[in-house]
Order: sequence, then C-alpha cells, then structure tokens
Amino acid sequence: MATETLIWLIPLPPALAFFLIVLFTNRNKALSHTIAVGAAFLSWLGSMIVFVRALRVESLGENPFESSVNWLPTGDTWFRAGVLVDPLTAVTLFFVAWTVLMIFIYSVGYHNFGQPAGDHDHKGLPPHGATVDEHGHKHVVPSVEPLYSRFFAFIGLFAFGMFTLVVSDNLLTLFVGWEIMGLCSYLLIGFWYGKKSARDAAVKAFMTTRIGDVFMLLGIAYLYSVTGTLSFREIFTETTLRTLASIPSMVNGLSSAGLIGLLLFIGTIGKSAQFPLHVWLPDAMEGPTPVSAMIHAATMVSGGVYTAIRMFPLLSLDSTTMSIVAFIGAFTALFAATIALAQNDIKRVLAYSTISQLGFMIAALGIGAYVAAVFHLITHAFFKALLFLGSGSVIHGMEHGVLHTGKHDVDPQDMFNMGGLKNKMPITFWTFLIGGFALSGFPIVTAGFWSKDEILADAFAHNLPVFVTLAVAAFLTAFYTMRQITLTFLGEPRTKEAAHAHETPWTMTTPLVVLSVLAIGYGWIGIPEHFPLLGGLVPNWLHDFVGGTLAEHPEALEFNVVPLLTSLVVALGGLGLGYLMYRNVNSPAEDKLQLGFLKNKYYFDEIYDVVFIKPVTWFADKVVYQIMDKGFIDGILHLFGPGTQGIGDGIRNYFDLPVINKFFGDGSANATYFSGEKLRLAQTGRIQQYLMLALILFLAIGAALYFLIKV
Amino acid sequence: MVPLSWYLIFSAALFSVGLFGVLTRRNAVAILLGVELMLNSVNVNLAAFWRYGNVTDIAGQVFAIIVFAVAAAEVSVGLALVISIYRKRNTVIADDLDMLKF
Amino acid sequence: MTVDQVIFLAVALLTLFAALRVVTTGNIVHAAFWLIAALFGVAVIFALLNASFLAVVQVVVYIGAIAMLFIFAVMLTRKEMRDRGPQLNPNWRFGALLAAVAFGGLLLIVNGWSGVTKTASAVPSDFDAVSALGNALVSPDAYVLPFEVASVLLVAALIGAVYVAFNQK
Amino acid sequence: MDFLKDPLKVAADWLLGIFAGWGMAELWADILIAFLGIFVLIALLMLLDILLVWIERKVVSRFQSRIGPNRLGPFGLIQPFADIIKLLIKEDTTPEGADRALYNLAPILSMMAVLILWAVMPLAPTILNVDLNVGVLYIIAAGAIGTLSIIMAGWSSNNKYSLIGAFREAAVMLSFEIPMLTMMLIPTIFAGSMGVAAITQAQDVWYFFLAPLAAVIFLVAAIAELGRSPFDMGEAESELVSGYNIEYSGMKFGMFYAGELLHAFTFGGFWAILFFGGYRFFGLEQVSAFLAIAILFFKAFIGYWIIMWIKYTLLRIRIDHMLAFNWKFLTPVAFTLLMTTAFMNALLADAPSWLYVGGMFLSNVLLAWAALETARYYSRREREKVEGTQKVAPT
Repeated sequence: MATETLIWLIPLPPALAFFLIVLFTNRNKALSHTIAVGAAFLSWLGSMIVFVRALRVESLGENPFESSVNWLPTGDTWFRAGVLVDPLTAVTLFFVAWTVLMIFIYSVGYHNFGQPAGDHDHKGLPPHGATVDEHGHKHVVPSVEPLYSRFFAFIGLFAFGMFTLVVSDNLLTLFVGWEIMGLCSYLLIGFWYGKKSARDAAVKAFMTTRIGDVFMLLGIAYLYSVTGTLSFREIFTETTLRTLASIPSMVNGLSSAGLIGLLLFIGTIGKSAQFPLHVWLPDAMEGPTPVSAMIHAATMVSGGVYTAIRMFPLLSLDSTTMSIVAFIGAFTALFAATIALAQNDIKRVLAYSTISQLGFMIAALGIGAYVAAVFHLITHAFFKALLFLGSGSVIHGMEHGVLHTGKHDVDPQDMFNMGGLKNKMPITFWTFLIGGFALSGFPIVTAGFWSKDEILADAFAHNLPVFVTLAVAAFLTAFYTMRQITLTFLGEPRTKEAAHAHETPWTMTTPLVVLSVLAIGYGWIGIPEHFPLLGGLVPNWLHDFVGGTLAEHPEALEFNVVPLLTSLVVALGGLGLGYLMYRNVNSPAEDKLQLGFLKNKYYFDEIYDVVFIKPVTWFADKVVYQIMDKGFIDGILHLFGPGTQGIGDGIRNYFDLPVINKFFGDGSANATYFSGEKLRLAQTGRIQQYLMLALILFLAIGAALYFLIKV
Repeated sequence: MVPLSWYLIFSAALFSVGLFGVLTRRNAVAILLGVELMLNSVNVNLAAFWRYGNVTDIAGQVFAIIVFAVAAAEVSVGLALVISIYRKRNTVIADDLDMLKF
Repeated sequence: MTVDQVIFLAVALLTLFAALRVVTTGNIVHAAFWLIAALFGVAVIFALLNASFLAVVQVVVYIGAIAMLFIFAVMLTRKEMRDRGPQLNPNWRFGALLAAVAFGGLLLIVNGWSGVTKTASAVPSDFDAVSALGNALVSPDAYVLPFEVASVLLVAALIGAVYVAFNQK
Repeated sequence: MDFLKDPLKVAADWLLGIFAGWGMAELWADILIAFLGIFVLIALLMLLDILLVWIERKVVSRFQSRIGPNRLGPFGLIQPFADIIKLLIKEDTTPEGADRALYNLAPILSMMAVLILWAVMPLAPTILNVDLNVGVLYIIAAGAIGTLSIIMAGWSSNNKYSLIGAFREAAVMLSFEIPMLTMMLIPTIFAGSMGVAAITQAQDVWYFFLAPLAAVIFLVAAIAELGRSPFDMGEAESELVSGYNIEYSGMKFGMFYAGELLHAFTFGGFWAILFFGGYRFFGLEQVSAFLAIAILFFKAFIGYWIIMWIKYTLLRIRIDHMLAFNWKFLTPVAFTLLMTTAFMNALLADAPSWLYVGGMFLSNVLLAWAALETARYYSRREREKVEGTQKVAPT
C-alpha cells in the first residue's frame, strides 16, 4: 500500500471500533475489547510501517509524506485537508502508537475482565467486588466494570482523536482531533459519573481546557485571515513567515506572528495543563487509571506540547512570545514540583509531576531547544505512561487487600496505607522503579536522564535563570519520586490491606514490562556526540532526524561539563535525600513536608473560586437573570401581548368573519358542493372508461398541436 | 435492406393493438398483456432508431434495457395486485372493480 | 425484395397476428401463450436490427420470466380462467375506434417525418455493441445513474409485489 | 489435410461446387447448405441420443448392481432401437378436454429447447457453429423455452397432477436460472467475452482451477434446470405419478424422454466448455477437428456421468427445501462469488499468472468454506429451534 494511503488509514480503526461498540457490540464485553484492542493494534501496525518507511527516506524534512484532498470550498479555492508525516510526526506516531496499544491491553486487566459481575455494582460507579462461593468457602473477588464496553468505545474514540491530531497537515483538522480528545477527556474523567467528585472533575477539565481552546481558535482564525492557509507546509515557508513577522498586530509591540503564536500557545496551556490553567489535571485523576495514563500523561497533554512544537517556527519569530513561553514553562516546572512534594495520593503525585515535566518541555521550547523538547516529550510519554499504569497496578493490588479485609473506608490510593509492596508485587515494583528513575533522570541508564540532560544543557547555554529554575525543579522531581517509591514499596506493610495485596494479572503487567524497556532504551537514540565515554558510540540519531523538520537545522551544542554535573547531582542527590528522609516515616504526621500551602496546592482552586466563579455566578443570577431577563426582556414581551391581541380582535370581527368565512369560505364550499353533486355521475369507477376519456383528450390535444404547429 | 418506416409502422401497429387490448379487455391480467405489447412496440422503436441513427451511440439499447426493467417491475407489481384483489373479491374483471366511484 | 425484407415481413405479420390474438382470444391462457409468440417475434425483429443482446434478453426476460408470471397469474385466478363469456367490455367498439385513430395519428406522424427514409449504415467491424452497452451502463459519464435507478425500482417493485401478494392468513 | 483441419469448409465448398453445377443461384445454394448442415447436426444428435438411452440404462444398472439390457445386439446395443419401435407403434392418445394445439406443441418445444443449444456449441477450433457474442445468455434463453414447454404440457393435459408438476418444475427452473446465469458470468469475467467460443479459446488454464466453487454451483443449478434427481420436482413419481408428462404416450413421451437425456449430455458439454477448456487439450485440438470433437465429447461424457452419478445416488429433496436452498443459499453464495471474482480479477489484473490462479483458487475455497460454515450454523440453530435445545450426549 502506498505510504500516503496508509497514513490516511491510521486513525480510522479506533473510530470504527467506537461506532461498532456503541452501535452493535455494547452487550458483549469480550467482543468489545477484542474490537478495541484489535483496532489499536491495526493503528499501531500502520504507525510502525509508516515509521520504518519514514526512516528510510533521506532528508524526510524536505520531502515528507503528504497527501491532501479538497475539503471545504472557500470561494474560488478549496480548503485542503490532508495528512503529513515529517520527522516530528514520525517519532510522535511511534510513541503514541506504542503507549495507546499498551494502555488498551492494560485496560482489559484493569477493568477485571473475566471476573463475575459485582453484588451491588451500579453503572457509573467503580466495581465493589463480588462474593464467590468456592468449595463452600465464601470469599470476595474483584468484580468486572459494569460499563466495560463503553470504556473501550470511549478510549477508541480518544485514540482516533490523537492519531488525527498527529497525522494532520493543517491546523483545522488538528483542532478537530484536539476537540475530540477534549470531549473524550470529559467523558472518561466522568466515567464513574455516579461519584460527585468525578462529575465535578469532568466539568472542571472541560471548562478549563475550553478557555485555552477558545484562544486557540482565535489564533487559528487570525492566522487564516492573515495568510489564507492553515497548512503547516505552506505556513512554514520562508516568505509566509517573513510576512507574518513583518505585519504588526493590534497589540502594541507584538508582530502578528507573535500574537498568533501566543494565542495558539494559550491553547497549549489549557491542554497541557500549564500555569495558570493547570488546575484541572490533578482533579482528572478521578477517572480510571488507564485514562490517567493515556489522557493525562502519554497522549493528550502531549498533544498540547506537540502542537506547540509543531508551531515552533511561528513561535520563534517573536522574542516576546518566546520569553513568555520560557517563563511559563520554567515556572510551571518548579511550581508543580513543589506541590507534588506534599501529596499523599499516589496518582496525584504523578499528576503534578506530569505538569512539572510538561513545564520542562515548554521551557525547552521557549529557549529554542527544539530537539530537546521533542526528546523529552517522547521519553516522558513512555515513562509517565509506565508510572501511571504502575500506580494503577498498585491501586489494583491494594483493592485486592481491601476486598480481603472488607474494610471499605481504607483508601487504596493513599501512600501512607501502603509500604512493603516490593515483595507482594515484584513486577510492578521493578517496572515502577525503572519509571521513577527515568522520571528522576537517574544517570546513564534511563531515558529520562538523556532528555533532561539535554534540556539543562540547552538552558545553560541560552538562558541561565531558566537553567537554575529547571535544575531546582529536577532536584525536587528526584526527591518526590523517591519519596513515593519509598512510601509505596519499601519498608514494612503499614496496613493489613497492604499485607494482603496481590500482583496483578498478565494483561496489566505485560504493558508495564514493554513500557519499561522503552523507558530505558529510548534514551540511547539521543546521546550527545561529545558526551564523555559514551558520546559517539551511538550516533546522535534523534538530533539529525528530528532536527530535519526545521528549515534551518539546529546546531548540536558544544559539550559543557557544568550541566552534566548539575543533572548528576540533582538526580542522585534528590533520590538519596528522598530515601533517607522517608525511610522511617509511617504516617502523615511524621512527614515534615505536609505544609498547608503545599498540600492545598497554593490555594489555587479557592482563589479561582473567589476571583472567577463566585462573581460570574453572582452576575449570572442577579444581573442577567433577575434584571435583564425577568425585568427588561419579559417586560417588553408583556407589552406585546395586549397590543397584538387588540389587533387580532379587530381583524377577526371586521375582516375574517364577514369576508373570509362568509364569502370565500362558505361560498367556495357551496359552489364546490353544487358542482360535485352534478359531476359525480361521470365517475363510474371503471378504469378503462377513464383511460378512454384520457386518450380522447390526449389525441385531441395532440392533433391540435400537430396541425397548429404544422400549418 | 429494410426501410426504417417499416419498423415504425410495425411498432405503431403493435402499439395500437396493445392499446386496444388495454382499453377493451375485461380481465385485468389481459389488460396487463396489452401493456406488455405496448412496451414492446416502444422497444422496437428504440432499437430501430439506434440501428438507423449513429450506431456507435448506444443510447437506444440502453433505453431499451431500462424499459425491460420497468416492464418487469410493472408486471410483478401489477400481477401481485391482481392476485391480491382476486383473493379479496374473487374477481379480476376490471368493470367489477369499481370501488373508486362516489 | 431482399432476404431481410422477406424475413421482416413474415415475422412482422406473424407478430401482429399473434398480438391480435392476444387481445381478442376468448381463452385467457391462450392469450398468454399468444403473447409469448408475439414477444418471440419482437425478439426476431431485434435480431434483424443487429441488436443481438436485446434479442436474447427479450427471450430471457420476457418469455422466460414475464410471460411465465402471466401464466402463473392466470392459473392462480382460476375462476376467470374458465370464463368463456365475452372477453371484451361492452363499449369495445369505441375502444377499437380509438386504437384505430391512434394508429392513424402515428402513421400521420411517421409519414410527415423527414427522417423516415434514412438508411442504416453498416455496423463498423471493430464495434462490439455488447461491450459498448456494458460500458455505457456502468460508466459514470453515460448511464450509470438511470441504470441504478432502474435497479432500485426493480427491488422496490419486487418487495412491493411480495408484500401485496403475501397471504396474511 | 484440409479436410482434417476444417471438414465443414471443405464439405461446404464441395457442395457449393455441385449446386453451382446444377445452375443454382449462390444465395439459395448457401441457404440450402446451411439447412443441410443443421439437418446433419440434428441427425447426428439424434443418433447420439439413442446411444445415450443405452448408456443411461447401462450405468443405472451398474449403480444398482444389475447388468442392464444385454439381449439385443452386443452388450444390448440394439435395445434402444427396439424401444423406439415400441414407442412409435404405441397408440397416440390425447386426453379428454386437452388443449390440442398446445398439447401437441409442447414435446416439440421441449426437444427444440435442447437442440437450439447446440447452435452455439463450439465443437472444434474450426467448427464453432454460430459464434454468438452473447452465447452465455443464449443458453439461458433456450432454458426459458424449455420452461415454456413444460408449462404448456402441464396445463394442456387437463390433469391436475400434470399441472402441479409443471408448476413445480417451472418454479424450480425460474429460480435456478439465477445462480446458473451468475456462475456463467464468472467465465465471462475471465475471458472478457460472453461468447462461448471466446471463452473456450481464452482457457489457457481451465477455469475450474480458477473458480472451482463456480463449477460446482453451475453443476448443481444445471441439474435443477434439467429436472433430474435429486431435483426432479416435475416428475416426482411417488407424489405426482409422473408429473407434467403424465398424459403423454408413444413418441410424444419419447420426445420428452430423449430431450431430457440429450439435455443432460448438453449441459455436461457446457460444463466442460465453461470450466474444463471445451475442446482444448494441450494443443491436440489443433491436429484435427475430429480429434477436437472427440475431446469435447469425452469431457462432456464425464460431466454427463457425474450428473448420472448424482441422480442415482441422492434422494429427492422436498420442493420447499429446494427453493429455500436456492434462494437462501445458492443465490447469495453465487452473488458473493461473482462479486469476489470481479474484485479479485481487478485486484490481480497485473499479477503473474501463478499468483492470479492461486489467488482465485484460494478465494473460491475460502468462500466455499465460509458459506458451508454459515449454512451449518444456521441449520443447527434451526434444528435446535425445532427440536428444543436438548443436547445429545456424545457417544
């Protein structure tokens, strides 16, 4: 098959799976997940083929795979929509396809496929376990998710959105994929809609990202009005970019390129949960864990960063925009890392670390380190998906313990309820350890080290304040990661539930192992050439390949020992300090970092509530509803009533009754009745007589026409 | 060589005979037989005009094929109606089926 | 007179005779069989016109299917099959007059048309009418739409026929 | 040597010379020669038909562990002639109330429906009879005339058994025409022509290897068209006494009987032509026209033998089962196969020939397997619905 055709086909299987499941196979759990996983596998296969073919192309950046069709008529021309695979898309496809496939497989186990239906399970609530009678001995086992098929339909649609976003060659279809993901995010966060917290989190995520989306749409519209095109290949030509940079915008001091870049970047802020729109991501942990892994670590938030990276040539035109980007990224990285220090929920820690790591990428982009941002995007996707899936595995194991003891008030997600899981869940522990070390940037062996090191090196070369901020953030990252690992896996079990935890089934552990291999191995493709000892052993493939996306290839950095030492120190130091501090901590009270402002996330939710939500509610209720609607508009409407009624009465009495009814109405009826009475005798019901009459008429008319026209 | 006018006269005659059948037969099935004759005369005309016009322009034969399809549809529905009526009223004499009158 | 003309005249007269028997014969089953004879005559006319496909389809569709349907229908309406009374309705003379007038009118039109003396050009030797017909029926530039509409009509008619004739008891 | 290559042309030239010597106009001489050719062909076919009677009786005897006719002549070869004499001298009865014209016309039409099939039968590379470019449709059209003759015979006999038999037979023939025509379109797709001769000439690979399923379906439909067991609805001796030809006696019955046998043989021949290369056999057909005819007849006899084999092995199927089998199984499978073949043909148009043949063969086998599995699934469900869901314990 031609590669272009194949690219067109990549997003389709998950969408088909969505419709198939929703329309036909909703009742059959096994069939539903077979369809969904099969679709993910097809997309994965297509992506891998495209990826391998992309590797074979010399200088893919200049000659990408592209194909487009006429989509919307715009006056005389057409808006063309299509697909594009350049180096950036190729590597993104690679990690998206892998993580999506792994998460699909993981979901089968996570939702307890093959277990009996629960005793008291309700749709829209997490399953509570089922009582099984085995050899006369009753015990409780996990029960299957009631809305199992629906889950697979939703993540299928979600994967469709992500693939669409990745392969599209223009901003509009990218935006379509973006919005589909927004919808799926809403649906999946609120998947257990029976819980109020899940409902609220879903609405919150939807509304918050919506703010970013509106700005992004404005940016797209502005871009279209200036350039007349939304296709990446057409925008990123030198002439178009120069035009964009030279036209001033309506905002003082910004070129239109800067304004557009800023608007698009606000979209990214919303989607990738950057400060100040980061508040939705931690709450989104209300969804099932595969959702957290998929949406809020590996793909959707990556989609935001991907878009920012994609628009890099546009962003980099204006230095003001670039500094805003760099500032937001660096600030978010540090800020989220501090909050993560004081979280006790295993998933929340990961959520804040996600925000923080995304901040790293954004910061890297802001200082112009294009390749480093891409590199970290990929490695982060792998190890963060791994961590989330691992935490899901932990929670699952803990729920096993909860079912065993029957004490449902024990929170299976609280790290202080855990401890000592290393022996209970060895595969989960080792893979989680690999993921955690990758996140912390454990030197040499993990992928996270190489990507983070590259960001730090770039920051050191270009922007010292950013470098310092990121270094501190990296230190905190290593610290809270080790805190998490220590509290969860090391030491002795702190509760009976933890003591009875179980390793999870193979459907869940297999993705963990696969992802941990990728989390280690993927770092080796991007080792800088001048790195001591290892540099040059493997060519710095990523830099050459991804750098080819840009018109001007970015130069490889000179090697400098300072950032290397910094990353070594912060990673090892953070890990060591974390282990030492939390080795003997057994309850939240003993934790010295449970500071109020950290625990409450700097009171951001409360601030937003007071600053935005309360006034808006007040305005809507008092001003819009009471004064505008009830007083003003209803008053006008009430005026209309009597007036119209008066006119209507007049017309009825002086026009309708005498003229229309008496004369036209009754008169025509009487005339019709009279003539019908006379004419009905001609209607015999005999079809052939009718036919003869019709024929006579036809012949007469025909003869008349013939002779009249002829003579 | 047969002149075109022969075909036209033949088909006109066939048409008129069919028309006579449609107008006068009492049996509803026989009326449909007449309709078939009329449709056939049309087909003869179409084929003749194809042959005597531009042979490479196949339109005449295409129309004839479509007339075949229409004839098949007409007969199947017509006969189904006849049989249905026969079941309900035990007659297929067209003059007896005068429920359409006042 | 050439061989073609002889064959044409013979077939045309036989066909017209058969057609007349269709509309006049008292026995409705015979009418159906006479119809088959008339249809066969038309098939021969098609063959004379070098429209071999139409000729064969005429036999397959009309004689093989439509005429069979007629015979089935006649035999399913058993009471009328035995009816040996008058087969024409009372005002058949008026109907005959109308048919004659129609025939006269058609003759008048044929007579007045200038193209009637046209002669047929020979079919080009490399021209394959069957494949041209096939291509025309499925080519988007030609008649695929009427063809598809006709097929939809057929399906609708068949479903309708089954529904109408289906015995609800 | 010319005579061996193209005997018809040599003979025609010779006759033309003779007629011209008699002072006959060339036109009339041509017409006369054409009629002579038809006459000779029909005469030979009738002889063949007599032989077929003998073969049929011998084969059925062997199937039933008997010897069959063996008194008259060597191996009983003279027996069919004796049969004919018996038929000729029997009383030719016409039942009371019969419709005489149609009653007498029916056997003639029945025989004619078979004989006109031979008009398009390509016997050898030089003897194509009529090379009609819609030959495949022509075969169906001739089948329509056969249906007509059966209806005529059944109705005109004024016997309710014969009428029922005729109705059943006509229903079966109308229904099975559809899969048969569909399967004939598959060689048409391969050869790119509806002409029977063109299909033969295009068969460098026997179409049986490209479309085995089509060959099987064609054979099944052909047996139904013939009205032979297991599809002998029209006769069904045990229910309808003898079906549509119950009132016929003497040579009129003989014509129905001979027509049926020759029809079976003819369809054996068409099966060979459409799926087994017709007169072609590794270039042997180029040596002599007679050899080509011999090859074709050999293949046709194999087909005929298979038809007999089936007839004398299988039991008759009930009429509703048979129509259901056609409409619910054979026709859908035939349509699916036609679409698959057209699709594969377009897909593999540029493929090397081994891939083309292999792909076609595999798609046929796969489709056959899927169709049988589906049928088995539904029949099992149907059976469970009828019998209740009790499971039989495995023995």
